[in-house]
Amino acid sequence: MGFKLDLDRSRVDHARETASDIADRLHAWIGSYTTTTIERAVARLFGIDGVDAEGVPLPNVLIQKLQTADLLDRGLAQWLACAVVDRNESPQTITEAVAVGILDVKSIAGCPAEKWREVVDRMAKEAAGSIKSVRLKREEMIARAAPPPKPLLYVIVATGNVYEDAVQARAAAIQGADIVAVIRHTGQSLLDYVPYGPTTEGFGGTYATQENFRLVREALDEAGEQTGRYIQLVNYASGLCMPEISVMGAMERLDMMLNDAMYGVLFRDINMQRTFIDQHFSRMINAFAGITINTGEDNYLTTADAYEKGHTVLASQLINEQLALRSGLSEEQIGLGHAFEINPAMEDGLLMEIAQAQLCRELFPRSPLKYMPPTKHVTGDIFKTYLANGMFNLVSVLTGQEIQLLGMLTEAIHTPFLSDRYLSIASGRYIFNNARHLGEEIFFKEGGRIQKRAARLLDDACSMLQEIKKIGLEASLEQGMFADIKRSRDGGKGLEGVITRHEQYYNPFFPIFMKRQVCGSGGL
Amino acid sequence: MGFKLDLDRSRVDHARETASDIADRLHAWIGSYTTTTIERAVARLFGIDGVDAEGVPLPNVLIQKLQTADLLDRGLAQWLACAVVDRNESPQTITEAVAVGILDVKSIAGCPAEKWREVVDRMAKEAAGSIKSVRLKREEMIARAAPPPKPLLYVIVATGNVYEDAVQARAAAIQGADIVAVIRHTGQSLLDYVPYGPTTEGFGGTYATQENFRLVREALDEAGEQTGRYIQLVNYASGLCMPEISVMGAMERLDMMLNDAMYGVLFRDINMQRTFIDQHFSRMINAFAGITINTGEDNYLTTADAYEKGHTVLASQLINEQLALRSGLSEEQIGLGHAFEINPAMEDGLLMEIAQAQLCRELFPRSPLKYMPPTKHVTGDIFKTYLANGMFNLVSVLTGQEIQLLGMLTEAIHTPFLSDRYLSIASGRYIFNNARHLGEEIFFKEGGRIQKRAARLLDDACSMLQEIKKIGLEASLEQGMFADIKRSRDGGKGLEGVITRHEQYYNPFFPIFMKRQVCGSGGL
Amino acid sequence: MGLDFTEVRAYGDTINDGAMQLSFTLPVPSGDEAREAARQLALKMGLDAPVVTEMADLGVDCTFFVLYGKCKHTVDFTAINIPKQQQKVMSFKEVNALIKDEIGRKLVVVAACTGSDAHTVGIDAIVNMKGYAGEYGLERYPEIEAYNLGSQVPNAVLLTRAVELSADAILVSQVVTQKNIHLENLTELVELAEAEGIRDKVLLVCGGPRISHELAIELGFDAGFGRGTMPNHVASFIAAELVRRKKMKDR
Amino acid sequence: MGLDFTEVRAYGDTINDGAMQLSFTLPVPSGDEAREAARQLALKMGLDAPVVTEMADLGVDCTFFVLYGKCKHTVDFTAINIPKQQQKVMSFKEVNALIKDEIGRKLVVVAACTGSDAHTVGIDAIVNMKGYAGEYGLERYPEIEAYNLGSQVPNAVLLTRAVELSADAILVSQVVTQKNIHLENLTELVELAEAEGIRDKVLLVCGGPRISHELAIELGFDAGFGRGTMPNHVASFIAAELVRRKKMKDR
Ligand code: B12
Ligand code: B12
Ligand SMILES: Cc1ncc(COP(=O)(O)O)c(C=O)c1O
Ligand SMILES: Cc1ncc(COP(=O)(O)O)c(C=O)c1O
Repeated sequence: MGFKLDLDRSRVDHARETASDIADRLHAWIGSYTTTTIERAVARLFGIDGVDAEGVPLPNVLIQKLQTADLLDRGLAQWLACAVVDRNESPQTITEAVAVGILDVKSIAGCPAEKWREVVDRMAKEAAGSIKSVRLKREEMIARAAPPPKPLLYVIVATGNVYEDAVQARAAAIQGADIVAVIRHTGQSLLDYVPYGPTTEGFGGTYATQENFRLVREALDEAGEQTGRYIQLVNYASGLCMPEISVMGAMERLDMMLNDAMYGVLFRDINMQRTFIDQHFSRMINAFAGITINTGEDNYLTTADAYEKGHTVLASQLINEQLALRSGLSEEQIGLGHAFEINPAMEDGLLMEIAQAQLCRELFPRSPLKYMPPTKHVTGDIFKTYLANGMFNLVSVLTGQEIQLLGMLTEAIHTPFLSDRYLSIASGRYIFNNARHLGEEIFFKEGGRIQKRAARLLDDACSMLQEIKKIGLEASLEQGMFADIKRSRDGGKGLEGVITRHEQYYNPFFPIFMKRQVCGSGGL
Repeated sequence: MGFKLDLDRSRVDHARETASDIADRLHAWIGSYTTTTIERAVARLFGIDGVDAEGVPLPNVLIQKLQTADLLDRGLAQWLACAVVDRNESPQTITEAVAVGILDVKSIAGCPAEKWREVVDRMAKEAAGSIKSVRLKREEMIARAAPPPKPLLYVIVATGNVYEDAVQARAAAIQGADIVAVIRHTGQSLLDYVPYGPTTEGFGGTYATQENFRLVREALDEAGEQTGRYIQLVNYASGLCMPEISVMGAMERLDMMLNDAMYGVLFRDINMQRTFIDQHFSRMINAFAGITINTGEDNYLTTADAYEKGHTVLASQLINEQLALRSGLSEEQIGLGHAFEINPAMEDGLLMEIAQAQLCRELFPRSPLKYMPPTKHVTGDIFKTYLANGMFNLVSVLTGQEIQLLGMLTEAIHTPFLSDRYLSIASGRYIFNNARHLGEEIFFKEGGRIQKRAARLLDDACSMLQEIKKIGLEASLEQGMFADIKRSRDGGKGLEGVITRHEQYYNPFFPIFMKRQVCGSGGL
Repeated sequence: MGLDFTEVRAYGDTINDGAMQLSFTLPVPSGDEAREAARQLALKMGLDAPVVTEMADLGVDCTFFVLYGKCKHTVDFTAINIPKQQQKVMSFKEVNALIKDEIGRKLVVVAACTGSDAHTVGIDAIVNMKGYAGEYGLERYPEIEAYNLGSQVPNAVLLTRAVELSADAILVSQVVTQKNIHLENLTELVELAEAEGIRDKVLLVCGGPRISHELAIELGFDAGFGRGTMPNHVASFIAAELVRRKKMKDR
Repeated sequence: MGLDFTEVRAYGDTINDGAMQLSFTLPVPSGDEAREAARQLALKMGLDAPVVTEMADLGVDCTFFVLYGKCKHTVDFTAINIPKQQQKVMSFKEVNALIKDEIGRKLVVVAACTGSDAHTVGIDAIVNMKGYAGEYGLERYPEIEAYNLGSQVPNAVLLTRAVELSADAILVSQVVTQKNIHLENLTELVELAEAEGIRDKVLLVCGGPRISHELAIELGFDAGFGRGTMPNHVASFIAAELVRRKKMKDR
């Protein structure tokens, strides 16, 4: 994938530095806070799982109790270590005791710092070790499997019933999908807990639960065996439980997570402070687990106009990248999102799509870019939609995209049928093969429509970043600079879960996850 | 449409000269013959029409009688003039007398050469005049209409029932088609006469009759009025009656004719001598009438393998061009055919299609190239076929084709439904608009896959033409050099209709049609 | 083309041929038997001469089919009549004029995308200043005071706000229709409104890509709007309807 | 996924949901009434909850629809059984060996694309040297003497040639199926063969994209071959069948 847009590289560097400043400004404060879901994630890392009599997840029960007891500002780790020392029981047993009420969290005797630190770090090492072994397992399996040609074929299943998801996921894999995502139940991102066990009822998608992860993982490994490939599994580390879902994914060998720094704020009206604090730890977990993240810039274009707001995608990608790097993710793990959403009725619209896609490629040469299909302007005319998806596939192979979320001919109608997915995979296989080396063959006219559009997008992104740097990312969200959506600093859901850290706050996983060097196969 | 293939122009000139020699060699002999259908065409030009009691077309009745009376070798014109002088009746009345048997063709008294020549030339001038007026009518209408963007959208109707054809043709025009062809009844090309009157029964298509031409012309003019455009009407001057159908088309203001120098030989097993002689006069008529012809090289690729035999298309196009020029057609009237028929399962097949299409464009910069859709490899999977047709449309606008025969999603299933045509037009409009200036924006890598393929095709075409020049076009057909089909010089249908000219043979239309200068709007 | 509108048939190649295209999946392994099963299913649906033109193995003992056939069934087109929005569409200017003259005070409109639905693009297109396809949104109407509560608003919350603001009309958007969640959501709103005794104090209007006026009426709304609705369509209805009701009261 | 093969339903999103896609044109002007007509037609076909997802005006008072719905009908998959080519497919070598050993003379095969059908690609793929997708054609078989009469051959001419050459098998290709012209053509051939009393002296084999073995048997042929047939499939059948018949005679 050569450089074809004749971009002013100094503009590119400048844009990146500006994004870096924006990220630094954010990191100046998020470090002083923790959140309920971060501590619940720590609980899960320590092996605390299951639900109480009312079906409330034990991590929630425990953290809730600690929060009401005003003990949470030091972090779960310290208290838990002391409890382990004190009662010499496992975190799980201790939590169950708390849940049934035979143990009052306040009753735990404190213990000397060097003692609990030593216990915590040992427990944390073990936890990290088991996640590492999952990562190694993935790497082995990939090494054994046939390397898939790029772009990778990514499809979603969304029946609402995990057992049916498993069947449809297997079908997709057998048909040639490289990546399968299980879309979540429509409302889950607003739940401040993660549901438990296998689920069979969901709207628009299926609940993200650890057991559901396991069931679909199993189905895909089976299909992988059968076809001599490795099929990647995707879910959503987003909403009010970003870090917890990352932990579950790390344990069940998910390969990708939708894990955007701002999606929840913009599209789920989740409080921005909560989200910024959560995304940092959530991404650290993904980084350590060798999971590739996907960002959600595509959503800007489904909400605002794709031609007018193309530059907002670039600005957001640069910010997402800088924040991701600060959580220890390697460039190869940062699947920046963008989309093919320009109104198909636009004259030369295809040229504009090529410009945008090529520009993303040239700005982020090492990122496994995630390219999203036309959705907003497609209609119930399934034939036209099928064709538009084909054009999308062509632009993808022409511009060297990596993760191709295949468009569905029924996008405007329903969540994908078994056959819709089959047809989308057939389209991807046909176009990618039939135009395999088109990208190597074609150059763009100097100063032509495509190059001009790309230069323009870059300029606008630079100005936007400048503005954001001036006012700060939070203010830019308040002003609706992304997706035309305005969010207030203290509004939205989940602010009550944000807790100011005590100066003795300790989370053993920060050092462990951040120390780690970029994991080679991160990009898969 | 710049030159992008970096072709060796001397090879191109050389190829053209070789084709020119091949055409000359053919013209060395076809001038010594006439055929029954040529003389019937002359009869029609003189206004002889209608059928006898048994429904046999009067032109056939008359020419048949003259042939059995051994009078045909001097051509109809001379006899008819004498008859007109002798009986002082119109050609039609005279023919009717012959038909009912009250007039014996032998009974016509001869008359002095200067006399009949004077009568013939006057009658011929009138005939030519009325054709010219039809041409002028077309030019006026086009001048008044909105100029359509290229590529032009060309669809076929083929219900078998002319009244239904008319409705569907109007529908297509309203939906945006620029050109409508009425496919002929499957067997018509083998009939040695042209059916008469409106017809409602046909397989695979509708009979080409003058009344059917009129009815569909009317429908399209109506639709043109309604939409402020001029809709072109197409039929087939091919088979055993090439010149007669050209005459009918000239009279009823058809705008295009499928009119290939070899199609009948290869795909209808019509005798080659008959075809070569017929095509010359047939094309003269089209030239004079300002009709654009379409050639049928696409058919080679539906029969033989499109990748292996791509060069045969070029060789044939060059020959078709030279023969067409010798009938007075301007380059703008010669719609050379080619097709998008490479197996879609081929890796980089799309690049090969681009190479072939671009090469045709660069070899024939002034020809209104006619680009045919994928047909052979499409299946009953209408979604995949719809997509393949979209790729075909993209390559067309990318390479600057002019006449786009839109592919049907049901190509592998049935002759087009009303809705199939609608969907194909929608695809063409979407792609052509969405990628309008892609051709201007894109260049091909020097010495890359596309340029290499084009150079290779040109070389192979040159060698093939060399070979044909050596052995002659007839021998090349005997050896199956086109479409893998072998035809013998004296085999096939219609040889009995070939007559050696008497040295006094005279056809007043040769000088009239050939004198005429290239008609400006020929290309439409 | 002789056409009998009391017996309308599908039309493919020749009038009244009944030609139709189907595609579907059957949970049976691909093969001749599967093709025959598809054919039989088509026959049961009333298709003559069904032909499977494509059969694809979906890999989990499921098979996808594309099928063509000729449908025997006919429809009596003359017997169809549909409840339609009677209100003729007015322009931005006309609507404001009407409100000013006939009602003499600003109309209060509260809008939201309810339940777990987060698809705001549609309702925003109707309500926000910017509007849709060049047509100003309700917020831009001088005679309308519009409140857009955004997405994922519980029905209860929506009603409370409506009461607080003593709204003249409530606008609800429902885009997600899986498992008919939109019907549940919309029905719940009507029931709550009745329970709280405010149903007839306010106009209930819903919209979304799968909403039709017909459906809205069935569900107990005053009007429904589907794909491609423009802000002034809705404004016209609200203004005219409220004027009508006012006049009736005044008598 | 609990599956009852005696009551198989279409499968879209969730098992047994009956989901299906239709597209068709109705000769009525586009509009709400047209949409309703499409819906009613779908209901008559046994589709629950039909939704028109696309309605396009075709310009001549005709309207095109894309529609989704849930089919009530079911198929008893357990009750289906299809007459199948019993003959197992042999290779080029095996076929020639069989003929040599069991019959001891070259088999004569006459092939043609009959009637007005000019689609020779299919029959050529079976008969010509070159063959199809890498499989040699019958002309290449040392133990088969194949005559390809080409296209547009009248049935009578084909039979006369077959008699002259005392053919063991006649191969007919029919690709054009409009107005069932292929059925007429094929039936005519069988009738002529019977009239001339040679029906049981020769194997009648037909093929084409719309031909199935089942259909061929119905029409009175000995075998039929559809899309994707390979030369050796046909050769296998001819050789094996003639051997079988020879053995029966010899008893
Ligand atoms: C954009 C979009 C999104 C965006 C929404 C961004 C935003 N801020 O709104 C994002 C990416 C966030 C999103 C998320 C999801 N989406 Co979504 N999304 C779409 C998409 C592509 C376009 C919708 C759209 O904006 N249309 C444009 C607007 C202008 O049209 P409209 O909504 O029809 O509105 C017009 C009329 O209907 C009418 N109207 C609408 N509302 C109202 C109200 C009133 C009072 C009136 C008078 C008129 C009116 O006027 C409007 C202007 O004319 C559709 C697919 C499609 N092409 O339709 C899927 C689609 C609606 N989404 C779908 C799903 C399932 C989801 C998810 C649940 C998926 C998941 N599990 O993650 C999530 C969760 C969202 C949630 N909780 O509801 C499905 C719904 C399936 C179904 N029928 O149930 C669709 C159909 C895609 C699919 N095939 O799966 N989505
Ligand atoms: C190539 C082609 C042509 C070429 C034919 C060139 C030639 N020398 O054969 C040309 C351009 C000349 C042509 C012309 C016409 N064609 Co045509 N043509 C096709 C096309 C695109 C491909 C057919 C093909 O070659 N398939 C590839 C071969 C290998 O597959 P096959 O034929 O199925 O054969 C395989 C099997 O069926 C089997 N088989 C076939 N025959 C036999 C026989 C035996 C004994 C056995 C054992 C097996 C066997 O084995 C083969 C190998 O596996 C089809 C559309 C399509 N994609 O199918 C239209 C199509 C068949 N043509 C069609 C029509 C209508 C015509 C015309 C009548 C149109 C017109 N009015 O001008 C003309 C007239 C031809 C005529 N008189 O018959 C229609 C038929 C519609 C219908 N169902 O009735 C089609 C479907 C296109 C369409 N949608 O309109 N055509
Ligand atoms: C980046 C990102 N995160 C999350 C989601 C969906 O998550 P939720 O389950 O919150 O709808 C999406 C879907 O569009 C997304 O793009
Ligand atoms: C050049 C040319 N002539 C004629 C025809 C068809 O004519 P006929 O009516 O002889 O099938 C075709 C159709 O493929 C063609 O390409």
